[in-house]
Formats: sequence, C-alpha cells, structure tokens
Amino acid sequence: MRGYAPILLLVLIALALPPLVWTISKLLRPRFGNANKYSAYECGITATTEAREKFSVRYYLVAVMFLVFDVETVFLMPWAIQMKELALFGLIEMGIFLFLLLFGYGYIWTKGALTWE
Amino acid sequence: MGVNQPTALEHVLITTKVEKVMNWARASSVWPMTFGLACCAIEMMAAGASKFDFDRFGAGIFRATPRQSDLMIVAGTVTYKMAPVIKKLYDQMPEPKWVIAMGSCATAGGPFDSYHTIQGVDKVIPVDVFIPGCPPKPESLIYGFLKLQDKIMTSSIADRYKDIFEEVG
Amino acid sequence: MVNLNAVLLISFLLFSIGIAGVLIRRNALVILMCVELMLNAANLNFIAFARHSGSVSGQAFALLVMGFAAAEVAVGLALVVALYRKRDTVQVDDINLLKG
Amino acid sequence: MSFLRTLIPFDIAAGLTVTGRYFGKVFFSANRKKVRAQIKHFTQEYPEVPVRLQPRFRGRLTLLKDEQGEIKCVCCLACEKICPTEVITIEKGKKEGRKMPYPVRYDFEMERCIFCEFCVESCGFDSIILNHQFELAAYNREDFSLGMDGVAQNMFEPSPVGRHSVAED
Amino acid sequence: MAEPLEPQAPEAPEAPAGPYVYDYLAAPNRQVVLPKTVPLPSLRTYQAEVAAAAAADEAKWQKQLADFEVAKAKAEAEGKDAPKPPVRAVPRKDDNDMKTPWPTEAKAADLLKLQELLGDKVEEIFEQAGERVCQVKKEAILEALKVCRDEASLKYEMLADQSATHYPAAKDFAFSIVYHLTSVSRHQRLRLRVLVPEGFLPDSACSLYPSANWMEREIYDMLGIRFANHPDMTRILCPEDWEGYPLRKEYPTVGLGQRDIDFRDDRGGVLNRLAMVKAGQMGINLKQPKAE
Amino acid sequence: MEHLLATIGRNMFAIFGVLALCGAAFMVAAKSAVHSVLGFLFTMLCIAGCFLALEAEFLGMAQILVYAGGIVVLFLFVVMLVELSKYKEKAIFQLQTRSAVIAVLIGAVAFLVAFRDIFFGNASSEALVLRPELAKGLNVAAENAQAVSRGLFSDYLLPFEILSVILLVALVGAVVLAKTERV
Amino acid sequence: MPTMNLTQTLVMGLIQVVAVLILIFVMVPLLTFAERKVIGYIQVRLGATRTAGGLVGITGSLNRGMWAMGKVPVLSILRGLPVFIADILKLILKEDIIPAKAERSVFTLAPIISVMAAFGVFSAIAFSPGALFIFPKGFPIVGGLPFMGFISDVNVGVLYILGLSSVGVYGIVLGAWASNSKYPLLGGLRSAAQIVSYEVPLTLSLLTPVILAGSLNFRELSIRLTTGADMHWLAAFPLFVGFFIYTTCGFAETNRTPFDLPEAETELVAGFHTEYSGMKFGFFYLAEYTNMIVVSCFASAFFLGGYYLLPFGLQRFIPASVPFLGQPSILFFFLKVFAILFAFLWVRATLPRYRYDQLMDVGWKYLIPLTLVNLFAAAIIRFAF
Amino acid sequence: MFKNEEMEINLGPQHPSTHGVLRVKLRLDGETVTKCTPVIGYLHRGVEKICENKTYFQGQVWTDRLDYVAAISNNLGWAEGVEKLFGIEVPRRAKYIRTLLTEQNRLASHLLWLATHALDIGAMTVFLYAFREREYLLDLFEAFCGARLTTTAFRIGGLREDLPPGFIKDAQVFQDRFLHCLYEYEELLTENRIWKKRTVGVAKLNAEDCIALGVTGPVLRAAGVPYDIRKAFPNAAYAEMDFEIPTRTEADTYARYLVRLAEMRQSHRIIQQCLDGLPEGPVMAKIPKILRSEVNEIYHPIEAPKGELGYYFVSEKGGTMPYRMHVRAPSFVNLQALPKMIEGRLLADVIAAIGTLDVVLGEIDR
Repeated sequence: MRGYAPILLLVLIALALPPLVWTISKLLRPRFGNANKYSAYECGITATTEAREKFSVRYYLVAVMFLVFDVETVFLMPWAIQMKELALFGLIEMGIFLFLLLFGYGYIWTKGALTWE
Repeated sequence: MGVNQPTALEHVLITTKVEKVMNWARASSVWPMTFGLACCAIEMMAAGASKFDFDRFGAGIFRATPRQSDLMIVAGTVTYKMAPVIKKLYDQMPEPKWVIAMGSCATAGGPFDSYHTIQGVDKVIPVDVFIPGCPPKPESLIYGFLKLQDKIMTSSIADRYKDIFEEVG
Repeated sequence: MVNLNAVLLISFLLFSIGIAGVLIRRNALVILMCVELMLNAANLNFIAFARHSGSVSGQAFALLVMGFAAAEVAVGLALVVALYRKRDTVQVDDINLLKG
Repeated sequence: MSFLRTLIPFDIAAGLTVTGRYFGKVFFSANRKKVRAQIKHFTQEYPEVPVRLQPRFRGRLTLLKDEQGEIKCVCCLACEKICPTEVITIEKGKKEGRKMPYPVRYDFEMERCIFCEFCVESCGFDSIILNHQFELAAYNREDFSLGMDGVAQNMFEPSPVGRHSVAED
Repeated sequence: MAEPLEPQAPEAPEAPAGPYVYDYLAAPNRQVVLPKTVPLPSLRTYQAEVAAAAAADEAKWQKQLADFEVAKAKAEAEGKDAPKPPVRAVPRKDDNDMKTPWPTEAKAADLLKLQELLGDKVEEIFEQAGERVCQVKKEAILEALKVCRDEASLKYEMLADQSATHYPAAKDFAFSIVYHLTSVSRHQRLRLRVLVPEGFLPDSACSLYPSANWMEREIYDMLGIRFANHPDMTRILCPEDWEGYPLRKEYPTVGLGQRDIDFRDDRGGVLNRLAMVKAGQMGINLKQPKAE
Repeated sequence: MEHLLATIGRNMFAIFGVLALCGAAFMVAAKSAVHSVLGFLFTMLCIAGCFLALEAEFLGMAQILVYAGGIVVLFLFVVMLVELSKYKEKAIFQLQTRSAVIAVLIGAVAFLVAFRDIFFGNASSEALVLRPELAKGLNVAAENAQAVSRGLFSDYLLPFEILSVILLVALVGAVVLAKTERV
Repeated sequence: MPTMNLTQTLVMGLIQVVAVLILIFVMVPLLTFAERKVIGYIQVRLGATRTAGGLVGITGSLNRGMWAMGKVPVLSILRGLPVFIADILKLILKEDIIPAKAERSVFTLAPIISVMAAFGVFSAIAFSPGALFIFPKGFPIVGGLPFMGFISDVNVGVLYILGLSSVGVYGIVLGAWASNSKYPLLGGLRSAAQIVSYEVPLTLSLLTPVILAGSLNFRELSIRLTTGADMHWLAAFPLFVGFFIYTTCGFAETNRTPFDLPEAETELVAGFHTEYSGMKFGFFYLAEYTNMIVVSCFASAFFLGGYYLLPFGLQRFIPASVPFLGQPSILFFFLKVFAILFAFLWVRATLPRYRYDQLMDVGWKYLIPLTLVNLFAAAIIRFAF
Repeated sequence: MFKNEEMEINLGPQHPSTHGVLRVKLRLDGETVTKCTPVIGYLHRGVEKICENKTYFQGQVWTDRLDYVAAISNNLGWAEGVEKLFGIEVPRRAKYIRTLLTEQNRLASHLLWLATHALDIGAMTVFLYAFREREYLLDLFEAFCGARLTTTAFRIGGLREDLPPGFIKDAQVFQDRFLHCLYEYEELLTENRIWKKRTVGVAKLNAEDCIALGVTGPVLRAAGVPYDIRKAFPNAAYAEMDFEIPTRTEADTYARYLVRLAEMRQSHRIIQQCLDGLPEGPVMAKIPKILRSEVNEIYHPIEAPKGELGYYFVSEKGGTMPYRMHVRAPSFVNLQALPKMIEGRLLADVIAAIGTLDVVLGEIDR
C-alpha cells in the first residue's frame, strides 16, 4: 500500500492549502462591513422570502438513477478487466445483469422520470 | 468602528514597497460588474467588444455578482427607485472597490433634471472617477479607466482609512 | 500488518454507534445513515476475515453488500420522501400511520 | 438521414469552422496588418495609438478667439437660450476698445452637457465650436465647471490629457 | 480611535438633526406656471373661433370703412385731400413650407358609421391632419370601444395607445383620455376621446383590449385617473409610496423633493454640515422633511 | 525517522478507524441533518481508507464511488429536500429511548470486558496476512481488482444476478414512490 | 526500480507532490490566461495586453515590452502575461465576505472539498510512462532514485479518479446550500444534478478502454491501448466514439459551455458561487480549471494515444525504432492535453448553452444509450478478436 | 404537494440578462415559472414631463435617450410628428437621407438585439461579431452627425447638414460586406442544434394574443401578421422603396430570430435603394425660426425596430412647447406580453423571452 502514501500526502496538502492561503490573505486584505454587505444577494433587491424553501423532487430522482447506474458501473468494472478471461460466460452473465437494469431504465423512461418538465 | 483600524501588518506594509505590488495587482486586474442602467450601458458593452476591447487592460472579466467584482461602472441614469438598489449592490461588493460614474446622467443627472432622477450617483455612493459625455465614447471610458488605474496605483492603505473616516466626495 | 483485533474493535464500535443512532435519533434520515454505518461495519469485518483467511470471496461479498445497501438507501429515502410529502415531517415519532 | 444528422453534429462543426477561421487569422497575422485589411474594425489600441475621430465629432465646448486673440463671442445669448440642459451661463459686459458686448463670464457646466451641438448651431458668429476632445474624465465633479479663467481646464484649451497617450510609430 | 475630522465650516448655520431636502415650491425659478388656455382641438370650437375671427375682422373692416367715411367727410368738410380709401388687409402669406392643419368636417366612412351606430353618445367627430377623432360621452367609452372592435366594418382590433392630458384651465372637465385604435387588417386608425372631470372613474378597457392594462396603470401613475374594474390599479413607474401625480400641470418638473435623497453613510454628520454650507452658498432653501 | 514512518504506516488502519469513529459520532450527535451527512461522508471516506489499509484496493475505491459518490449525494439531496429551516427538530434525540443509550453503552462495556483478553491481550493478536497458497496463481495484493472479479463471477454468481433484480426493483420503486400524483 | 525505504518513499513522494502542485499552479493560471487570449482571438480582439502603470518605471517597461511583443505574430499571444499574476494576487488581497445568513462552517468547507477533490485526482494521473530523470548519486536521501512522471502508480487508478472526482460535487452542493441565498441554491442543485447525471455516461465511456485493455492502472491502460499486442484494429472505432462521448461528458462535468448551466451567467448570475468572494471564490475557480486539466489528461491518455504520437492504434505504423516519434514521450501527452484544452475554449467561444431540461435529456436519453451501444461494440470486439 | 412549494425570486434589476434594469418577479415551482410579474420604473426619468417644458426644437434630444439603441428612429418619429403638427413638407432628398439613416439604425438595433439575445442564450462570440459590424454603422452615424449613439440626427423640416463627403462610399463598403456577416451569424446559429433547441417552440405568442396585447413589430410579424407601418401608413420615403414584409407563422423565438434576420436583409435592400437613388436638392424646408403652434392633437406612429413607435402631441395656440407629449413606446406594450409568453415554462425560457421581445428600458420607463 506504499503507492498510496504520496496520494495521501497530496490530499492532505490540498486540504491544508485553502486555510493557509486564507490566513495569509486575512492579514493583508481590508475589512469594513455593514449590514448590507452581509445580506444575501438577490439582484439588489432585499430578499423577502426564505431561500431554503423547497426543491423539486426531480433532483432526488436523478440522484437515485445515478446511484443505481453507479453501482452498475462498479460491477461492470471487474467484469471489464477480466473480460478476456471470463469469456462468453461473463458476457452472458453481464448481458443478463445489464438487461435487467436496462429494463428498469426503459421503464422509468416510459414513466417520464427522465423528462425534466 | 473598531474593525476599520489598520492591522499591525498593514502598518508594516505602508512603509514598504509591498504596497506598490499590491496596488499594481489590484489595478491590473479590475473586474467590473455587469451593471448597465441606460444608454451608457450600450457604450460600455461596445467598450468590451472587439473594436475597443476592455480586456486589454485586464478588465475584461465582467462578473455578474457584486461579490466578485471590484469596479462598479454606473452607466446611466440613476433614478429614485433604483438608488437603494445601487446602494445595496455597492455595499455587497467586497473591499477594495471602486466606482466609475459614466456619462452625464450618473455624474450629475444629465439632461434629466426631473422629479425621479437622482442628480448624480455621488449622492448614493462614493465615486472615484467621473466621465462626462452623453454617452461617452468607449475611448472616453477607457481613458477614465486609465485614470482609475492611476488612482489605484497611487493610493495607499493609509488613504483608505482616511477615506472611510471622512467619506466626503 | 494490521491486527485483526483492531479491525474487530473498530468495526464493533462503528456498529454500536450505528445502533445507538438508530435507537436515539428521531430524524428518519439520520437513522437511515446509521443503518448504512452498520452495514459498513459488517463490510469491514468481511474484508478483515477475507484477508485473514486469504481468499477474496469476502471482498466480493462486501462488494455485493454495497450494491444491496445502495438499493436499500434508494428505497428507504423514497419512503422518507413519500412520507414527508404526506406528513410534512421526517421525525419518526411523528410518523404514526395508524393515527392517519 | 435525419438520424445521422442528429448523431453527427455537422451544424456544430460549421460553427466551429467560422470561429476557428477567425482564430487562425488573428493568431498568424504578423503585426495584425493583414487582419486589419480584411476586417476593418479590429481592435484599436487606444492609449498607445491615437484615436481617429470623424470630422463632425462632437467633443467639448470651446470658445474661439480671432486672429488678434480676442474672444469672438458677442453675448447674443442664443446658445444660452437654445441649450436643452441649460448648462451655459453668460454674463454680458463691456471691454475697452470693443464695440460689441464682451462676455465677462462664460460658464459651462460640463457635467450636465449632452454634447448635442445645438449651441454651435444657434451661434450666428461662429464663436464657439465643439472640439474633438473626448478625454474628459476627472476625479472630482468640480473639475467640470468650466469658465474662462480655469487653470486646469478652461473654455479655450483642451484639458491636459493623461500620460497614457504616448503614441508609437 | 481618532475622531472624524471636522471640516471648517464657520459660516454654516447650526445644523439641526436629520437630512435636508430642497424646498422646491419655495425655491426661486422653480415655480409652476399653470396654463391659461384649454388646447383641446375640436371642430366646433375651431368653427366658432373662425367665425368669431371673421366677425371681428368684418367688424374691424366695417369700423375702418366707417372711420374712412368719417375721415372722408371730415376731410371734405375741411377741404383737404381725401384720405386713401382703406384696403382690406389680406392675411400675410408666409414664405415657408408650412400648411397648418385645421380641423375639418368628418368625411371618413368609419367616423360616419360610428356616429350612426352610437347615436347621441358621440359628442363630436372631425378630422385634423388626416387623423379621425371621435369624442364620446364619458359613460359610453366602453360601448364605443366595443363597437369599434366588434363591428365588422370597423374592426379596430388593436388598442395602440392610450393616454391622457391634464387641463387645469377647463371648467367642466379636468382630463381628456384618448384611445388610439388601429385596424391591423384594414390599415386604418381612429382616435376616441373622452373628457372626464376630477374624481370620475372611467371604465377600464382591459376587458376588451388587454393591452390597456399597463397603459391605464401608467395614466393612473402619472395623472391620477383611476379606472373602474381594472385588475391591478397600482403605480407602475413611480414607487408605490410616491407622492403626487407628475404629469399634472401643477406638479413641478423637478418634483417635490423625493429625489434629493442622500444615501451616503454620514458618519458624524459631516455630510449634513457640508450640504448646509453648499446650500448657503447657492441660495437654496432647505427644509426638513416630514416625519415618516 | 524510518522507524517512525514504519509505525505510522503500520497504524494507518487504526488512524483511519479512529477518524471513522469520530465521524460516526459526529454524525449521530450533529444537530443539523446536513452536518450529519457531512459526518457520514467523512466516515465513509475513512472507511475507504481502512479498506485500503487492509489491502482491499478495489473495494476501497468502490466504497468511495458508491458511498461517497452515490449514496451520500442521495442523502444530501433528500436532506436538502426535506430539511427546511421551519421544520427544525425541536429535540434531536428521542427522550423515551434515552434508556436505549444506556443499554447500548452497558452492552458495549460488557462486550469489551468479556472479550478483553482477545482484544487487548498480546498473546492472541494475529496479524492479517494473506496466505500465499490460497491465492490461486494471482497476486491478490497487486491485482486486487482481478481477484475480486474472479471471486465475484465464480462464487457469487447468484447473488450478483439477484442484485440486478434488486437494483431494478429499487429504481422502479423509488421512482414510483417519489413520483406520485401531486396533491 | 530500485527498492526504496520508507523515508525515501516519503521524500520522493513529497518531491513529486510538489512538482505536481507546481504543475497545477502554473497550468491553471496559464489556462485562465489562455482562455482570455484564445477566446479574444476568436472574437477578433486581443485579450489582455497591458498592465496598470502607464509607460514609466518597472511597469512601464513591462508595458513597452509587451507592446513590442505585439509586433511578432504568434508571440503576441503572450502579451499581457503578467495579468494572471495580478489576478491571483488581487483575489488574495480581496475582502472575503461570509453572508450573515450563511452557515459559516459549511460555507468555508465547501471550497476546501472542491480543491481537495480536484487536486487529489491529479495524484493518480501518470504524465509520463516512466522515469523523467534520475537524481544524481550524491543527492541526499533520494540520490540514485528515478523521478517518475507520476505521483503514484496505483492499480485501480481509474476507479480512484472516478471516485474522488465524484466527491467534488459536494463542494458545489454544500457551497450552494450554505450560502442560503436563492441564486446559489438554484445553481448548486442544478450543478449537482448535472454532474451526477453526466457521471454515468462518463464512467461508461471510460469502460470502453478498460474493456479493450483489461486494466485499471492508468499507465498500463494507456500503453496497452496504443501498443497492445492483442488490440484489434477494429478497436479504434469504439475508442473514437468513446472519445467524443467522453469529451462531451467532460464538458458537462466541468460545467463548461454548452453545459455551463449551473453558473449560467445570464440566468443564475454566477450559479453556486454567487455569494463567494475573494479567495474562497478563487479556490472554486482553481478547482474548476484543475478539473478541466484532469479531463483533458484522461482523454489524452485513454483515447488519444497517451504518451505515443498517434491515437486509435495508428501508432503501429510507426515502428518503435524511429528515434523520437516511435517512442513514448511526455511531450506527446501534453501536446494532446493542450489540444483538448484548446477545444474547451474553442467550443466555449462558439456554442450557445443548453436549457436545463435539454441538458438532462442529452445526458440520460442520448448519451447513455449511445455509450451502452459503444460498450457493447467494444465488448464484442474484445471478445471476438 | 408541499404547502410552501413555490419559491419567489427576483430577476433584476441588476441581472446580466434583463437588458438594463428590468425586474421580473417570478414564482417558481422547481424550475417552472408559475407566475411572472414584470416590475418597471427603475429607469423612469420623466421624459414626458421634461418635454412639456422644452421647445419642439430642443425636445429631440430626449427622444435620443428613449430607445437609445435606435435613436435615429426616435428622432424620425419626433421630427415627423412635429412636422405633421405644423404641416411642414420636407424636401425629397431629406426624406431619402432620413430613410437611409433610419434603416441603418434598424440594422444597428437588430444587430444589438442579435448580440444580446445570443449572449443570453450563451453564444458569446456572436455578440462580439455583431458588435463589430455595428461599429461600422456607428462610425457612419458619427460621420453624419458627430455622435455614435445619441445622434440628434434630424431637424424639424429636414436635416441640419447634408451627408458628409465620403459617406456614400463608406456606406457602400458596409453594404458590400454586410451580407457576408449575416451569413456568418447564420452559420453560427441558424442550424445549430442547441440554438434551435433553445428557441424553437419557446415563448410562443400567437397572432390573436399579439393583437389583443398590442404587440407590434417583429414579434407580431413572426406570428404571421404582415403589419408594418412602413407599408401600412408609409412615412419618410418608404412609399418609394421596394421591400417586403418578412413573416413567419410559428410565432416562437426561432421565428422571431428568422424574421429579424430577414428584416435585416430587407433593410439592407432599402439602404441600397436609397444610396442608388438619392435625389439632389435641398435638405431643409423653409420654416420660421420660432415655431408657434395652433391647437392640434397628433398621433404619429412610425415603424421603429421594436415595433410601433408613436408620438402623441397636444399643442396649444401660439405655444413653442408641446402642451402634452406622450410616447407610445413599442417595448412598453410588448413587455406586457411577457407573462403570457412564459408562464408555465422554464426559468431559462424567461431569458429567451426577454431577449426575443427586444426590450429597451429607456423607452419602457421613459
């Protein structure tokens, strides 16, 4: 697992970098504020309603579909790298797997879940 | 107003050349806010277009949000209804920030000496450079911008705090 | 090399945090997250023992568990969303189907 | 066929060709002379290269003097009356050795001026013109009140232009 | 922390608290001159005017003739040379390309048809400068619009414009509202006009012409004429809390002082004091605004 | 130096494990559901680190991909969908089940006490090393993905196919549940 | 490769990490600068040519030098180069506003996550197939060790990159959520859904080279695809199609035109980072451009032949004995990276942007079936030949 | 579904795509617009009030600033309106030059529309290409009257000066080049799939609604109604020109785009005819120095680039200033159609709809 040590190092540096830069800039930049400055931007109009009101349930549907396809990809990966070894057997097996998923894909397509209204 | 005091680091900066570099960076990378009000906005757009190309001065990145912009070009007539909006947008810009009043209307109300027109945007926000003209040619705007760059280059941190205290003009 | 006991200890602690969360939290979403946590604790053990026994079947099974967990989350959250749309709440003790 | 057209984006390729052609043109043209021949309005590098203005360009109002250095204005007040934005104020007066009235004060409030040239049109004595000056920006509004005896800017001379206008070749 | 710098302003009057605004009504050169005439074009008025002018002219001529006769008789009596007989003055012909358009009798078929359909609800029809004008009674405007829109031979489908004029000098009405109708299919235009007194609520044309919505709001905003049955009778151009109706003749062009707001952050009242100094130099009346 | 690094390398699993525990605790205790999700995300990433420390590369990456990339996104979306500021929880814990905490804690302590020797005794510690004779010609450490693939497609064929059905059901079920008629 | 002890591994890793960081910090500002210039040239204007300071002093000589540079045809693209330094400096010197309604901790965390994901991905990219040079023997600690063209050569590199880049979406969502303002929220959710949606065809299109080469190791995959003995010439077709799908998805993943919906300026002002200012915004900016480079590296390695000159199996016509063209080189790799980055800018200057529903349609209804067909074709080719 | 499911959001006054300071209050259900309320008045400058206190001669400078994109069209409307009020006949050469400049200004206005509309939809390069061509026209305007945008081009009774030397040559250079430029825009947009997706079927407004809402100009013509004031009530020298009214029947954004492109071609044609057949003669009618009016009431519409631009004057006897001046601004009326066009559609379509209406806030708020 030695190969991962530099990766961990880079990730740690990446994590530490923004706070470091912010600290430096905090020492250098001007600061002067009033209530207007810290109010939410809405094209110059004072916002009257809450921003976190509601979201479309579509975003959830997109995430679910993504999740399912994501899992599918994770299972496709081992198959893909062993393609040659698994041969016809693997092809058929993955064919069934994909067919079932594509069935669902077709179903939600017909249900209109893919159409963003 | 305790937050307006210069920090210890800034005291050091004032006495060194670092400030020059800071001013140079600020002056060379002024991102204007897309904020057109009236006729002058068209000339402002023309200044950004191929023939004049505002981007040559490092000011080509027009940001739509005040949070990421350094310069507000008030291009057009400021009306009574619009004044609070301008004030708010100006406040929402992070320091350091500059304002160019472009055209007669923004400078002094221009031809619109009427009931609904604010006579000059300097009644609402502090202005750094005034550009007369109705509307000014794009070259005129560029000249005004160069004057602004000069102002930024020659400004110092000490001036900034003085400005905040006096806030005149 | 990793000590098997350490793995077991950590997976056990994860699992108990998961259980505690399921039992004490009122937010259905957090409860679902805790369930996921428990699944993960189990996965950890799978992998540890696979390593211990020198076969990869434990890892393969952990992979399958992940797939099942994904399916579970999808349906579980769909239920939460459906309930929320009906009741305007995600607090488990507010959700009493019998009360109608 | 239409399916194929959907699959293979010919339309996008056509657009890319247009933009790509322009990139090539600008990228490979030495000194941009070639480009300027093809596309007349290629970027004009204003502060370095002086601006070409049309002969009828309406710049700032200027009082003219005749060969003897006398002010040509005879205070007929036509310009003051015609000015739509009322920026001209003239005070009549007398001067030794001059038959016609002499303007004691000729105030021009440039911040409101809209450069419409009505004043010049109305003048029956050709004593005022709009010159070709467009570099008018200033840091203060007060600088725009022009009179006959200003030091930095007055009604006779164009205002000193910025140090950026150093023309090359 | 350092105190804000005090500007040197010795001659400034002692500044009371609060921002200052310009007192427009009291300020010099800002007074409103109310019109004395009622410039409402009308064939009837014009004819009356022409007739009166002709009569005056005739009377003048007769007086001249009489004067001449008297003078002649006097001259004869005194034995002097007879004075020149008077020459009737011919109106001077200007050497220019102007042909002033006067109101003329309505000849257009549309106008006649409209009068036929609406009967005595039409107050006046005439043409001027090639434009057809039909003035209807103020209660009948909706009916007139309906006829204009739906009648097959008229078919004015589009309400191109609607606007109003304030006549403070008129006695029995205060505003005229004009509707400019366009027939897109027949390429014809027509102007409907109503005269309404202050406080009268004319019917809104929104139900017939949806385009009237904003135009009527604008009329309300600018002149203060409210329309009955309008879906949303609120100000459109000025802010909701605006005071006065700008396009009325008694409203000063520079307004009543709303525009002279000052949003600058005034730390320590520096700006106020400077404003006082400046105002003192310029001879401007400053007054304190009403409490909000 | 060398020794220190070796120690750190040896204890990578423990570091990640403890971090995961912290994340999990934060997740359970956090007031805001978004913070919970953040804690969950952190825990998942740390568990992926644990997997890597256990030399299950493929699984570690799959963990990141499926959990951090997919499941947590789903959680986050739902949290943002349902958690409005006006529906803030009045109390985050169930009062009536406070005893459950005590029960769990007692259970945990009892567990630890009972198996104290196994966990903390030096004698029974057993390092996780791969038995080379079981690797069936594959370098499991180096070609972990291939190994997992072989394991998956030979031993767990049926669960694999069942998984596809379950995923199908989950997809359809989620869509149907979430896309009900608008009231 | 000589075996290294732990210290050496760590120091070597540190050196390489620093090298990669330098690469990022040089490439990203250059990319933003190139964006100005390239788009400027496409739009028949010049882009940045001068800095502040008129014609006297140091800045003056800078400006005069750049004015002279404008005389030379291709070199003139470097005019105004100091502007990018000014941009960075200015962002650092800019006030950093946290709105009052924002969730402070999450607001601060969001750019960190973005940067972490974008940088972390870099660590699995192999820029060169082998050692770039060897440290001289006398060098302390790392003497005699090769300096590799990559940080680490992990077996599941592709999976790692996919996984970590999918973490990047949290930066956007959390930033948007923490801003607690309407435009960021709309933009952030759009962005998240978009990234998540295009992740599917992106991963699936990456499976094409994986199937053809049978490895998850970045370097190995890239080399095998170009020079592998078992690569059939037919494999070029799925790779070619996969390249276009991948690039399209890459455009969407990095929120670039025509898929730049989340920060569509003309609709949502600045999208999820509307409320971000100063260097917090700067890090989002950095992450976005880093991601662009990552996508380009991927496309270059897997679809355009990687370290070899010619893509799609054409390399076989150049024998390995040809001195420079037949050998793998870091230059070829970066050549392709730059070409794709140029394409990014070119497309940005040319195309309008999709509407949101259309964008999702393109992802779910057009690209996914296409990738599946492509994948199937690749599998058949791999299986049959 | 949820109790509080709609979000209220302000588009503007400071927003990159509201073409100035238009503010649109939107209620969103997800991304769908359920209610749209345009709020105007952020640029209300009291032009009508000011013009009541200025002479007929002076008043023209305020018309420049109404539709600042097409100032010459506004000047034309003012000048012709006042001439109608006084019954002034303008020399034929002046009419031709007015037609020429007005059409060039129509090109400039449509180019600006194309630029901003394309920018709104994301095609930023079209913006700059269109501005480049526009600079040509602005140079011509500057050569003719000394200003680029607020031209104050005409005088009551004709023109102040004749065309400057070299104007016709320069205009011809532009004429020869312009069709190629149009071809480039078409290459970039017309067939582009994204452009088509963004515009086809978006913001529909059929002919009945157009007429009921008073919508005129290209929007009306894209709905299939061949109504053009240049043909219906010819002013200036349009009666002598040979041109067509381009119409489409789809009534969507794409149709409006095509109609405007076709209109640019027609304008190009008219300019060519003006340049070829420019008559000799004076450019100014003989009129007194001070104009004193009789009691009169005039509504004079012309075809501005955005639609029907009407000037309504009421004059009093002997007055040198209009008693009442009112502008029927095309954008003001057209903007009323915005809610009708976008309610029930997506947020992104709002941008396209505002762009396709081609509103200019200067004349909306006045």
